[in-house]
Amino acid sequence: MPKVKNILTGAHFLNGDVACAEAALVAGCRFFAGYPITPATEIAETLSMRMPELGGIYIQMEDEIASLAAVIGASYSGLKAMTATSGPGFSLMQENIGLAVMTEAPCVIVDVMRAGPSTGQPTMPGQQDVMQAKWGSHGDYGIIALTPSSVQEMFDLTVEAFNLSETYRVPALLMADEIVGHMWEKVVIPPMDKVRIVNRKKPNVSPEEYKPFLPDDDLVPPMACFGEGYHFHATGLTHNESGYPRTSSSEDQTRLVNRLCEKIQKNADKIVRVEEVMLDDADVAVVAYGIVARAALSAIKKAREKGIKAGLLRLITLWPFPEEHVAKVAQHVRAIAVPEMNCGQLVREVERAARETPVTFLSKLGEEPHTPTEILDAIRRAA
Amino acid sequence: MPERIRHAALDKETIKQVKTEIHLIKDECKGCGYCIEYCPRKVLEESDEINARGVHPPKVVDESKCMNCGFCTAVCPDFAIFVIEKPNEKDVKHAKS
Amino acid sequence: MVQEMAHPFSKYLRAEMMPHIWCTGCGNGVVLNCFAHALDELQLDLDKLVVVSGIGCIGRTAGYINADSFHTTHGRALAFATGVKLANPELEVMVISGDGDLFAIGGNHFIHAARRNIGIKVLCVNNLNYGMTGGQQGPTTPLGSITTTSPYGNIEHPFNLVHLAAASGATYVARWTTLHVRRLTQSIKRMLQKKGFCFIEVLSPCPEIYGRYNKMRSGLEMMGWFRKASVIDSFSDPSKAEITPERIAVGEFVDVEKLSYERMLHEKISKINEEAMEKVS
Amino acid sequence: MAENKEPQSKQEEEPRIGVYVCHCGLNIAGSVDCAEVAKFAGTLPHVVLAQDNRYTCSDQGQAGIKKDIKEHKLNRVVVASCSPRLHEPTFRKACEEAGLNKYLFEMANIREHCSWVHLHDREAATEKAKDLVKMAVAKAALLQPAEEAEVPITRKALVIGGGVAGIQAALDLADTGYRVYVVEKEPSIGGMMARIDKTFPTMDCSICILAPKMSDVGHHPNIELLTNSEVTEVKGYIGNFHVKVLKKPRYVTKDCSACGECVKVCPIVAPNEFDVGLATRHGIFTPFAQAVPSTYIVDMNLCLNKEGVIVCDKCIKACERQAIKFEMKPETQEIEVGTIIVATGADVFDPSVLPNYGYGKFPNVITSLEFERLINAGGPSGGHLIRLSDKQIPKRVAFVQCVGSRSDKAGKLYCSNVCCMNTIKDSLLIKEHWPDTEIYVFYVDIRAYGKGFEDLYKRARGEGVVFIRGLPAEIKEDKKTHNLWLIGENTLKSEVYKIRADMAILSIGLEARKDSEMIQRLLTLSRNQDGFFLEAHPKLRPVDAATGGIFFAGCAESPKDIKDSVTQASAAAARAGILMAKGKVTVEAITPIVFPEKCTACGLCVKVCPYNAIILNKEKKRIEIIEAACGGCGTCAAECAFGALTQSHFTDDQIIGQIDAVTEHDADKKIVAFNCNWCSYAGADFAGVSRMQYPPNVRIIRTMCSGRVAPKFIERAFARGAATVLVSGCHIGDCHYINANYQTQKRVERFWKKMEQSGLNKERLQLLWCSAAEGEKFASKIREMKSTVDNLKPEEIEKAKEVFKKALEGS
Repeated sequence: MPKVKNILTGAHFLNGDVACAEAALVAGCRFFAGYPITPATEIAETLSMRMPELGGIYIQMEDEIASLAAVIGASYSGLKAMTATSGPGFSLMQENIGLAVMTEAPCVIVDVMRAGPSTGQPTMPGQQDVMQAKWGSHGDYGIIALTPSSVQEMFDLTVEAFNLSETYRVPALLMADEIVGHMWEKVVIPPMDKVRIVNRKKPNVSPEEYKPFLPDDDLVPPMACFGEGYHFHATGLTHNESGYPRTSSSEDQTRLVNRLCEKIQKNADKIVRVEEVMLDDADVAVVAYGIVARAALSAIKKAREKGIKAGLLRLITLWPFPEEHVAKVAQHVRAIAVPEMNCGQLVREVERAARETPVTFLSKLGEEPHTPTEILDAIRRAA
Repeated sequence: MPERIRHAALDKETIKQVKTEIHLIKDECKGCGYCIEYCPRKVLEESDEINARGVHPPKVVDESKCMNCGFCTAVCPDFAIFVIEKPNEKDVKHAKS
Repeated sequence: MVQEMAHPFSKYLRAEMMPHIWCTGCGNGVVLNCFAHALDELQLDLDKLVVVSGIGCIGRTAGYINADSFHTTHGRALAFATGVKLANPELEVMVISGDGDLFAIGGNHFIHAARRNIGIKVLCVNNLNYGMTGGQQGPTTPLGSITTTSPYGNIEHPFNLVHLAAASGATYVARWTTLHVRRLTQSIKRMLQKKGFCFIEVLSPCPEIYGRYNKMRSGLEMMGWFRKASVIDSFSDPSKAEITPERIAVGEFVDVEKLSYERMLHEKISKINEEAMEKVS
Repeated sequence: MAENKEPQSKQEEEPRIGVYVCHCGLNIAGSVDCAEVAKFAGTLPHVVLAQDNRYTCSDQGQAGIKKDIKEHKLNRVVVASCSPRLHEPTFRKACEEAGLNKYLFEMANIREHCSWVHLHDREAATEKAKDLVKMAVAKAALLQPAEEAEVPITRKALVIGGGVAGIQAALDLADTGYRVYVVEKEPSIGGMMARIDKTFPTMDCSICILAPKMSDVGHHPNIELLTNSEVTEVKGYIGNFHVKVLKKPRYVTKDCSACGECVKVCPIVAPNEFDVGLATRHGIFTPFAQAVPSTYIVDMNLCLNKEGVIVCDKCIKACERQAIKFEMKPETQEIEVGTIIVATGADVFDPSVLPNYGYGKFPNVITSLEFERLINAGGPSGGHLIRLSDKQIPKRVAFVQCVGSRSDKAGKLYCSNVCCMNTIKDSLLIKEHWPDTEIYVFYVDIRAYGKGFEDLYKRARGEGVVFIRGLPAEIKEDKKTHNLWLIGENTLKSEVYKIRADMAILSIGLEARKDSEMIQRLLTLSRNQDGFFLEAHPKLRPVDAATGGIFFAGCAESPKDIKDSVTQASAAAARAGILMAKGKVTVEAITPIVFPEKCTACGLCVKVCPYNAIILNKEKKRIEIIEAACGGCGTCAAECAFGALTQSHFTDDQIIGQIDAVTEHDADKKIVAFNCNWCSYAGADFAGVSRMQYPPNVRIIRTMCSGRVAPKFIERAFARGAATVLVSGCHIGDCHYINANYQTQKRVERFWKKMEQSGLNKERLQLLWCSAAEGEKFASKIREMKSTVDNLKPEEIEKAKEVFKKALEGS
């Protein structure tokens, strides 16, 4: 097993994609499969250079479908694995996101969001994939999606994504946007021993007794890997706890699909993370995420200067959606403003959670994210 | 060689003849008929009985004709037939005593 | 006739998954049998074997073999297997899938896996149509064949799989039919002893679906066609090995040695890793 | 490349012909009045000298001719004697020595074609002889001198058959330094000798002396051994044979180490042919321990694996070197050789056709060949002579001689040559192992003619072997004991004997191989009525075939013992060596002559040429001949409608000259026959050699190939009132000129149509395919045509004259 001394630590001036790549290495990722796409390409480029230095594997596949398939394969071979892409590639990955969900393969998918639909504006930012992140693949399932607002977070949340993915045997998505991806900032990387790293649960029963999809109380089954002598089967078909296809039993279908959703829902409190800024006395709350949250932050400060009690609920976890947090805020604010770089996606979840509390939406498409002034105006109108 | 053969071989009796045991797992048979068709010695034929799957499994017509080539074992899609070579009588006696 | 004895190959199968789902006369069972036979003759370490399959009738094979196995999404077996093999080169990764899975939806993955010469062993069971979905025209359906989606006769030229594999860079390419069980078994053994990307096409009867639409209503009839038309033409030019009703060229077409992708990759990795370690210390 | 032979300027000088009528002792003189014929010859145009002598071919005879050429300034010579196939070379040589171009010599065949076939009608025979001489003289007057082209000889030889004869011939040639291909039908070379226990008279162990020679063949750098193979096609001519050999698959590659592991697992058991079925072998096997090559072979008739489907792979698994390859296919190898040695051997007689000896019914009646395997230490009984009924060693053994030999009823007329000595040897072998065995030999005559043979015979008598003259009429069996009773007449004591024996050994004869006919057709050879190949001359060319470049060795030519086979093999090798050492052979100057002014470049000749030796030069609008490629059949000349082509030494004028000579008198009683040199002329010769009698009406004109016979010749014959015409050639497929006789067939059929249309009786033109061995066929055709002649009405003759009168114009 190659030694990992040459992990990056200390303070560095990095761009978001590079930070993400370095974080993956810190988190123990030793397999990357991807396909070049703006604005995520630097992640691949960085890992193509860094992976071998740590004894890890970088492979450029023929497309994004193959990339995720390979990642799942590597994961089943026992490695922490990831891929990185942007909207068009993310769309192609939906098929195998479903497979990863169904076969409960830990893996991390980074989507550095650009402007869509279709090829759209490859070099322009966007937040248009956040719903696809949850609903993109067919069927019902729970999934984890995190979204960074800074290069530092790009680093931290990448590590976090691996930990969650390993914990819950589910694909963890890092929904960054082009600006965060390409932005250069100072990143402080703690020494290895200070970084919390989680590895998947291994079975503690004999191969004879082992049932690959028999969950523990946390609803997550321990995971054996290929070559360990367990002779287990995994399939994209609905299967029983032994992993064997059950294509016509509604009982198995119900049990399996419910568990796939519940292992995320029931553990939501352990998964969800948000940042609350000046919300205690706020009359108006801004709910934002990603790069937009940073404009929102200066907006609420400006609002306070103008005497409007505004606060910010910054979503770090997109999925499972931080329902309670939004509801709690909604209870004691008069209005909620939701700026997104799309035509209104997460705002629907906010509205649902906010119940009676009115929610205004600020759309912004194209090169520039919302300016603080634009958000301030929204706060003013809401107040 | 051109000349016709008129006398039986002297070692006819002594030469070792293959003896086999044909095992049929009748209920596994789906009745494709491959074992019957491709048996080079025509040892098998379709039986009249109907198995758990509602097909006629093969039956052994003449085990003595079997050469233990094992093709039926190899070609059966359902792992429903296999052949093993019988230990010749001497060994059997030896085992008893 | 005795019955109690267990079938000599039962240890290679998952008892709880038997009987398999395949129709009477379907060749998939024959291929499974040959594969078990090959494993038996090689005494391969089943702990190190991973069987990956895609979608389709033969896709179920992964579930029947008593080793680690994975049943991927349609067409992706090779991409998945690529991850498996690179992440753990010690594993013997076997992809057993159908013509539609590997060459229609999965065609791109096939040519690239072959091009990289990654040490995956592909056994393609070609039944000339999409069996599981009820017999639609596919990438290997012969010209003029009737299928549920070519009711007036197929006008698409089929792939010549051995030519495609050879051209894409496979280090071992063979074609047999389910009638050639002995040669197929030997071929599988050969494939399992090689290092790079290997490909075997097995022409397999689909009497219930393809056969029914094309005047070969029983497995025996389809096997009869194989018997009539098969010509063993080993190491002949694979480009001339098209499958026609009159002639099915079978045999080994390619058997060459090339450094496998995983070998080159891991040699590079350990070299770079070493250098990186020195830099640090 | 295309140096075209322009017609030589006609010799200015007047022809001065000398005619010599040979008595050939009484062979000719016996039924032909040679003096009369000579006298008649003297009256013929251009003849300046005519005489008869006893043996023209003798030295004095030849000396005489040479002398006359000088003294009488002869510029043409005609000898009326035997077949040109026999002595033309002799006389041509004589002419050359006298400074006369050999193409100015002509022969009249008054022996094979006249005296011998009309033994009892001196007058008619003499008349016919006169005609034949007249024809020869007519042709001679028109003969032109010619130079022969030289053809290179490929310095490689083909030996067909890998018995001791083939082995010896191959080794001799290979040691001389020539490349040799040995083609053997069986999986191993060795032939009959490999199966025999001891050889007479020296009692050596047969395989012990043969095996080293076998492996020499296997290892010789100059020998390519093709076993399990057959010759399927032979094209070309002396020095330049193109041969196709079918290599049947062994299903085992050269990687075989002969370890025998495959045999242990093969479930198939079958009688071993090598031991005449007295021992078994497996489906994969090697015929015998010393086999060369040692590579094993799969018997596909018995193997469970059929039609490319391997059902049983036991041998494949057992073979460490992975030498067993069921996908092996038959291959055809093409080889170029200059000479061919036919050493195909013989079959043994099958005595089961003789019910009175009970072979096949009675277990204790065996053949001498089965005896060889039984007495052989390596054989099925480990060298113990045992009764097949009870595996006991017999106390009384009987040998029955001439089984299948020297009898018209039971087998063959000829003596098989080896059986007597073989039996004597066998009897001694028995005495050697079991001295007090009683041995009886029933014989017709004991033929112990060879070196050391008589001593061996004496020894046998000395050892107490009882020789009884008179073959048993029948052998009876005691059903219980399976003992035998031999009943017959002792012709010395003229008393009936009834002798009990525990075992009877039938001393079976040798006969021509059943597949000889195939070889005969491939190489255009001749066979005698016993089916053995016919040598070019029984005395002077005993190992040559009539076809140039082909030689015989061993029993293919006649039954022989090992010594004679080896001797003949070395002789054949030497003969082939002479040709190859020379490196070239002159081909007869019988290639086409072109008259460019007449050529319309229609290209018909190009189409019919079997050798593609004619090229159409489109620019020059004329044809060009490639002499070296030309086989000399003359079918191009026959095809040309414009007289732009003729064949030298067989020119239109010469042949017409012969026709006119025949038809000068009593044309209405005559059969004008055109016979090809190789089959039908030889067939007529053979009729003569066999003294088959037929009507004297026929006059044979020799062409090289029936393809030379142009329609205008037939027209000319009829126009001059000939009663009937016979066109005769090799059998279709046997043509010495690949397929020229297809043209013959086409032309004759067209001619028949013409006759029908003009209301002529097409019976008057006959087409006969007749091989060199079918003398009787030729004779009976002549008898048949005779009756046509007899029933012909004068007006029919007239009508034909009228129809074809145009044919008389010109020349």
